[in-house]
Amino acid sequence: MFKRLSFRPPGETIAGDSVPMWRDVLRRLVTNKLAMSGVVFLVLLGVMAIIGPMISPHDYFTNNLDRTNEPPSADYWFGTDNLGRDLFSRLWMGARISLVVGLAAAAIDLIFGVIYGGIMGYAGGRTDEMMNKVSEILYSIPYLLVVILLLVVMEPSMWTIILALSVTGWINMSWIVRGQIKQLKNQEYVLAARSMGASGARMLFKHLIPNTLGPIIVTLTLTVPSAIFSEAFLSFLGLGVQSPAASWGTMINDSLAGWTLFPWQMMFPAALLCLTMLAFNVFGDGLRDAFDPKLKK
Amino acid sequence: MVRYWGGKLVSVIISLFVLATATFFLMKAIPGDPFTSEKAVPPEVKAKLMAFYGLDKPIWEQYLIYLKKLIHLDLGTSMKSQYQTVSSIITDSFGYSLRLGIFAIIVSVIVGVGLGVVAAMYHRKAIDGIAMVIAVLGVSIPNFVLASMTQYLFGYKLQWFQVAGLNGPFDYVLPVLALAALPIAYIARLTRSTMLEVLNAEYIKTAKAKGLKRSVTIVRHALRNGILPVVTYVGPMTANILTGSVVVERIFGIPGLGKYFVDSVSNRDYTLIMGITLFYAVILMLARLLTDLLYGLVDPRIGLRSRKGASS
Amino acid sequence: MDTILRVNDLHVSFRARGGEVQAVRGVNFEVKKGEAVAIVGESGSGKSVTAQSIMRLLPSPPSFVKQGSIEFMGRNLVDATEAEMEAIRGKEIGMIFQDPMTSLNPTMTIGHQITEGLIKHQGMNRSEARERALELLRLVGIPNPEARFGQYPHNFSGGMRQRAMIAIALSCNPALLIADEPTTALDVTIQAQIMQLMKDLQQKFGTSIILITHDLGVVADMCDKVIVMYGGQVVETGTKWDIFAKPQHPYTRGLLRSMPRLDLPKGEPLVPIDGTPPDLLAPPVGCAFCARCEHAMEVCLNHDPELVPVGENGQTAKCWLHHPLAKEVQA
Amino acid sequence: MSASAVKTKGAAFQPVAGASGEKLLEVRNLSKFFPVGSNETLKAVNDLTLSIGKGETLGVVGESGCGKSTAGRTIMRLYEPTSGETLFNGRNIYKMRGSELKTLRREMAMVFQDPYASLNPRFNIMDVIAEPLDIHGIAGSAKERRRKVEELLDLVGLRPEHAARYPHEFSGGQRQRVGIARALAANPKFIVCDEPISALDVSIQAQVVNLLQDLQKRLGLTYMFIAHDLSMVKHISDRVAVMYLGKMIELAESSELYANPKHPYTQALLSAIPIPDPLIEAQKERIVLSGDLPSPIHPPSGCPFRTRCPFATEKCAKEVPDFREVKDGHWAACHYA
Amino acid sequence: GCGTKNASGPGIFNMNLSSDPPSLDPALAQDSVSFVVLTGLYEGLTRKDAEGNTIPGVAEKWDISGDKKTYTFHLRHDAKWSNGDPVTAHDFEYAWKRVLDPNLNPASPYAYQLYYIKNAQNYNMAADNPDHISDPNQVGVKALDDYTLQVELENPTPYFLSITSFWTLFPVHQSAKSNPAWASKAETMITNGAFKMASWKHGNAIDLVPNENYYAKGEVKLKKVHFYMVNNASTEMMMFHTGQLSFAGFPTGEIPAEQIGKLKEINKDELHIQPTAGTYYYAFNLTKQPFDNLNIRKALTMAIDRQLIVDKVTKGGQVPAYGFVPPSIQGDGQMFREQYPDTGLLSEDIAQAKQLLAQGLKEEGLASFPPVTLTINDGAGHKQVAEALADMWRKNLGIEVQIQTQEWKVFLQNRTSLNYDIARAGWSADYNDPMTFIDMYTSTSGNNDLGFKNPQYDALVKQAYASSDQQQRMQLMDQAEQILVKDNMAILPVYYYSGVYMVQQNVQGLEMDYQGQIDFTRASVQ
Ligand SMILES: Nc1ncnc2c1ncn2[C@@H]1O[C@H](COP(=O)(O)OP(=O)(O)OP(=O)(O)O)[C@@H](O)[C@H]1O
Ligand SMILES: Nc1ncnc2c1ncn2[C@@H]1O[C@H](COP(=O)(O)OP(=O)(O)OP(=O)(O)O)[C@@H](O)[C@H]1O
Ligand SMILES: [Mg+2]
Ligand SMILES: [Mg+2]
Repeated sequence: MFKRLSFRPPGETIAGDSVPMWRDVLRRLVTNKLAMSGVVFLVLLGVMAIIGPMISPHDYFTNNLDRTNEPPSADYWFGTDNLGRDLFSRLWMGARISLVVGLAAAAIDLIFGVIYGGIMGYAGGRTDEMMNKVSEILYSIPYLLVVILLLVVMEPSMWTIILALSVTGWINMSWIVRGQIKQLKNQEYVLAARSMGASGARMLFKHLIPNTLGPIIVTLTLTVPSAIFSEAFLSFLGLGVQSPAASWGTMINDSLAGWTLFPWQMMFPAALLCLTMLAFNVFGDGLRDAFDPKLKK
Repeated sequence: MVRYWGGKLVSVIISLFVLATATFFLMKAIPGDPFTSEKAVPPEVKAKLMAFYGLDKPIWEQYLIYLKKLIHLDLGTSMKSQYQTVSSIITDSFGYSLRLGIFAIIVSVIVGVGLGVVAAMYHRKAIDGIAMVIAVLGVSIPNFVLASMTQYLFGYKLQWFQVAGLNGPFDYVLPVLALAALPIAYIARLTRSTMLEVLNAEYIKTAKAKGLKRSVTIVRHALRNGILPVVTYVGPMTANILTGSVVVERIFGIPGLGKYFVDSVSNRDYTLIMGITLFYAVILMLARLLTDLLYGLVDPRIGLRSRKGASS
Repeated sequence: MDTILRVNDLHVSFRARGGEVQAVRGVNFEVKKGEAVAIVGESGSGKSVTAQSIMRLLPSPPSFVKQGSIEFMGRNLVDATEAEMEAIRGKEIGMIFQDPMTSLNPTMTIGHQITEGLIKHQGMNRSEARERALELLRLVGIPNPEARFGQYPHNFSGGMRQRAMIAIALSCNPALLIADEPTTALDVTIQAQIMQLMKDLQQKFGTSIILITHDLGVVADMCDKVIVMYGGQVVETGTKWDIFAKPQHPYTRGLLRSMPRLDLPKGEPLVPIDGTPPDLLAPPVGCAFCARCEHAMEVCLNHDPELVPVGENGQTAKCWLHHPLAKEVQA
Repeated sequence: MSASAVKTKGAAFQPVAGASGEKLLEVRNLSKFFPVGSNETLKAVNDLTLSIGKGETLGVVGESGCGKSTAGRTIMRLYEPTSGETLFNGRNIYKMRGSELKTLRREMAMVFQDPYASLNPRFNIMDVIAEPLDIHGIAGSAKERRRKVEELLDLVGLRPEHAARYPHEFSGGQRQRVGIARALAANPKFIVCDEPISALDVSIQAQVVNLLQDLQKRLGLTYMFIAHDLSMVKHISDRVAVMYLGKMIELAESSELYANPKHPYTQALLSAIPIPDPLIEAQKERIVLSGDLPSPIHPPSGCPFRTRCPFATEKCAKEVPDFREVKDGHWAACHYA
Repeated sequence: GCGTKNASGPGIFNMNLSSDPPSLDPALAQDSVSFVVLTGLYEGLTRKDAEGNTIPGVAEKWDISGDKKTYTFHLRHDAKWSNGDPVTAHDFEYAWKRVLDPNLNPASPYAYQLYYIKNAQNYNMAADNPDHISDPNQVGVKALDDYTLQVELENPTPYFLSITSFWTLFPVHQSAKSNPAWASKAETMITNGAFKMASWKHGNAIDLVPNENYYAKGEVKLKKVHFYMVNNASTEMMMFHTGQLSFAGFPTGEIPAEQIGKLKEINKDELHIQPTAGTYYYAFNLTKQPFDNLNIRKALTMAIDRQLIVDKVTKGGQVPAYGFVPPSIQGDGQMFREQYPDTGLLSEDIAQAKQLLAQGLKEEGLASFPPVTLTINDGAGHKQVAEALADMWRKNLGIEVQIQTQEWKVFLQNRTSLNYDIARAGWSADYNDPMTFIDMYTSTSGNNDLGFKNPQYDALVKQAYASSDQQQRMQLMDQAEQILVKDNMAILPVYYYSGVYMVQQNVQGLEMDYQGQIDFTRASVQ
């Protein structure tokens, strides 16, 4: 028993499995029940947006003027609107538009905001100052003015709305990326790469942007709902998508005048809109937590 | 100091100039004019109207005239509401938006910070959960839905409040609620997360080690630091509330500036569009400035100078 | 000398995602009046957790005291109420933290931070507290205290902040001062100033001190007794003379050998302690140091040794090597 | 009179050579100023002149903020200097462009202070260590790359299995070894070690220092070893440079410097270090400096140390002391040394 | 309400205007919001009764010359301005010439309502126009003395009398000469109507109180009229339901179509539906394929079910339209539509429509119906009608029509410049005569947004202008309408407008005229 050990007990062990950073993030995300319920909801929503209009016996545009403003029934699952159109299929068509608007805004945010912010942050100095000034001026234009002007000049359609939302939508993203990159630029691993002679592109794309991905993704998950929100808001002002297409916003807006009589016309799109917001928000929160190294372990 | 404010002023002026120019030409690019109507105005009348408002001149000349007036702080008269100057429209109507906005800001800061602090103090307990549910709901319900529903419920069904208008102090309740819902939610979440961080900070331990009460520690030590990100958010929020109350104003029949803004574009009331745009831009800039100042007040580490680079 | 603090078999754990982090696993020691006790040990060995348990400053949840008692002047602090603790903190026990940069509230003036405790514990009014605070600032060697009173921490250099922290900790003449790595974040020349200050003050007021550090040099300079911690446990205690002259635990010995010494001629290679400290989520069944110990024995793998007396001056060590049987085998 | 207005005779100064007599690196009148605020400058490194011989270790010590890292980074050309030059093998590195610069990047490497921040958290260890190989196209194939990385891991005492793991899974000491492996990957001749051990535990520090020394012997490396732990610097260095407020104030063979410090600052610094031996501590006369390090934005006139120097005279306020050879191979910047 | 200042109560009439009146200067006003307020503030030479008949106003009687070109108005001697000044013929002369004044700034957009008066149009023209008459004395309006106003017309205009109650022809106090901005503030407004303005909070509220100098002040029973400016239909409805409003809906507000069905059940005593003199129709762009083809136009016009649209979509008591002139327009002694029903102009027949479509496509050499766009503006309800229409075409003719909503002014610009395929249109009467509709589509009319050019049509209109024989005029206009609708199908009539509004049961004596203009001056609230 009191004999010298003939072997060295395993000393340098490394706890846990080997996991890349993103798997670690994913793992933390998956264990977050709230965030996952958000994800599940969004997936379901996506699926319904695709198949929803097909499983309903009615299409989304045919009027049935004999059966207007009907409450939900076996025939019309979610009731009908003031032209006797099937709310069920309209709802999922609306989901398509709302989701496309949200995702497209996010995509533009991603491409434009990240690149602009990346250049600002990486270049620094005069370039940064000038570009930042430009974005500040853009930011001080009342967003509503831009949107209204654009929608007036161009035909109001989903694409116009997307364009209008992206005129100033990317600025916030660019500031976030800029701030992140400015911070990261002085991180020792970036300096290390420089000391090894890494090119600017390598530093930007291998070191800086991948490490900004967390905040970028989190911002994106918030861009999507805020774009959907803005679209609904524009619909309220009568600047929404074109008939007979409908987004949730236009559906809510159309129902507002009579919602006390036909509450289902407002409830379904409003509830879906709220739930989608909710889902994106909890998902975004979950992602933020998952990315936050401080909450590790 | 003088240098700092001088620089700020110059940059504000440049921004306003760029903005005025951009808006001017954008606005002129949209089809229609203030005098288009369903029943066509006879060409001779229209020509006279255009001449009266100087719209018959080449666009560059119009632009220069506008700039010249602008330098003298003259925003012109409205083309739709005859004999009303743009500045009087703005001052009249902005009063409503401002009062509403200020209440909404106060409410959202107090309620938001309160919810956030409570949630942080009772982290992972039921209260935390409830506060966060409120917060998440706040960012999930479009404000026009919220406004319509509260109007219906409290104004129409229960008749606790007047359906529309801003006459008595009670009339503010519903619109303020609709305006403040989102900021409350946002501030609550922001406060909660920073408070959680701050409550783990070393100086909170120091305060506790002095034997201070938990409540004193939180109010005196944690809150001021935990509120910093809220301060950063208050600037843009102020601007958003003051410039983005269109929907709420419309639903509650409040004669605020937001309503004029939307209408001015559809009326092609050029002078009013320009006036409101510039006014809003100034508000946005003031809001940024306010953030800077507040920040300096709340955080003694931030001198004005060092804020210069750190925008956003 | 009377004992003012006695820590008995203290176990403190944290609930964490992967299970329970057993940060402190049975710590025993006592502090006598006017004595300076050092707790040394490497990062993560449970020094701060022990110190903060005494002050009951650990957030709960996730932390909890699993077992043991902390007797301070006759009271068991483990089950004192929050109100009782508030009366003790700052008044009877003062504390200084490691990082002077983050331990002061950045949005509150230094003066305010010092007077707060005075107003609370000494019942002073504002102006009395101010007078006392100025006196304290002078005492800790801050020049021009009137001007400094209204300044914020960011106007202070690191050394000055740590002085201000000391002023706060000593403001109510506590019986015990806990200093958790008070100089680690400071430069050597500043460290010398602060250590000097603490020594002077200790002599002046007869305060007992618990000094937490991982710098054995600092210990040699100013402490009477040394407690060596490893993996959440006390592995050796003794007077500083004993610990430095004849360390009885392989870890203490390793620590002393792995440090280059200014006073010795250069050229001798350092002897590192290979390996890494144990994972406190799943601490080893046997001796915590076993995996890095050059003298590891079979018994060490599965049986945790007791802290046993090993010398005449009350020196104790927690190692199987002091088992009578082991001596024979080793020899 | 500001400090910079007083011209030192640094330009004429010929630094002593290293032990082997062959200079690898010569730094001449190197300055690096940072603009701060609207129109002020922070003189982080001010007129630094030194040389390092092949296979030598030059220790650089000084208090926090005195410009050690800036000096190291400027010598690595991570910062463009404000003035002065650094000759590597006789060529000025700040004039290098294109492929010449790229070659230089292979020959010089750096080990950083913070083992947590110096490894990209998104790279696995394989990618971290192989980064210099990738940048310089050293490893021809994936297999070759893998082999090289495993070799390097072995060199720093890690196991090949570790290559697939991520930095956050390692302890501080292990990470620092990964950092060293990366620095070694492109076979450099010269390595700047910027406080490679100060973030590590005492018991771990020795592992890393031993590794560095061992590698130096095996690979014939030259080190610039930056630290504020004077005991460790003494242990590892052939010569030691002491910096204060952006300036070099003393430079000597390490045994000479520790036995015979000439500059009052060095003396104070040495006396401030607590020795882990109660006997020595009990007998020691300690020079406790009063006051704090002055701001590098507004350094004192004349001798930068005069505000804290127990022996300061009027002359010290007026004249910047020359950095002069006070003894064979022992240089100091003090009027009274 | 929680004890607010403008609580409803006896004698207080609360109404919603939806927006601030752009101008309360009779010369400059041009929208229904301003008109409502002006009706309370001013009184013209004549007024209208509920049936749309002209009754005396400031003029107690009038003589019309044999050639029907000279009108002499005799003004009452007790008519006074709100400041006590007497209302004289000179005030009318001043006001009308002011409207026509080429130098009035800004110019009066409704000046053409006075073009029936001799030389009025020429005087109104800009000075650089060769036809311009610069002498205001040549304009055919003249105060013979303080209480006699003589008006000479260009043509015998049988409906001129009905125009004298129009807002543009209200008198204006001569103090306007010295203060161009007089009509923008309550303090400077001197008016002659039943009410005067007590306060005007721009964008927020207007308060009217009885004018103590009004000659018929005994007939005015209201103590106060309060106008809200809430631009939201459901808010307006709730305000009505909670008693905050005495009146809601048309013409300044809107009763949401969705709610009408329900209101008919539960608020049948408050709900009123009244036909108004206007037509809702679609304009075909006659200059553009495929709508340059008559058969295609016919097919589209015939393939919709108008009754279904008014019953199920608009729901506001609208009447299916098969012609252009609405039923509430007077003809010769009887309603124009009674004499010349619209049933003969077009009929709905899906089978025939299909046939016509096929034929039309063949004529145009088209294999299938080309993609066309139905352009509407973004106002309320248009979308639903358009969608219903498109759906009917899809079902009945198998053709796809895209609907495009445009912002109002963009829409107008596009329609005027014939940049559309089919566009929504609506027209309401300026005066009570079919001519207000018929002369819109002469080839020189500024409102002709169809590209419709028909010499025969122009000739008929010209003839009707010159004629003083009502029976002949009606015949001519009937012929013209037949050319426009029956022969050419240049427009696609959908329905005749109606006004839907709600009045609290405690309100009596509120009148709405054939145009849908509301007159509250003789109303009372219990
Ligand atoms: N809030 C906490 N939650 C979970 N684990 C904790 C927490 N605080 C401390 N620990 C764990 O407790 C153990 C002991 O930590 P402690 O801070 O006492 O170490 P230390 O000896 O003070 O080290 P150092 O020299 O780095 O200050 C560590 O393993 C640490 O990870
Ligand atoms: N990028 C920079 N911009 C502005 N100032 C800088 C920058 N980098 C360093 N400095 C300043 O230059 C001075 C020297 O810094 P440096 O990091 O070289 O000190 P150091 O001796 O390495 O200190 P430490 O021991 O704390 O690492 C400091 O005052 C620092 O604030
Ligand atoms: Mg600690
Ligand atoms: Mg450094």
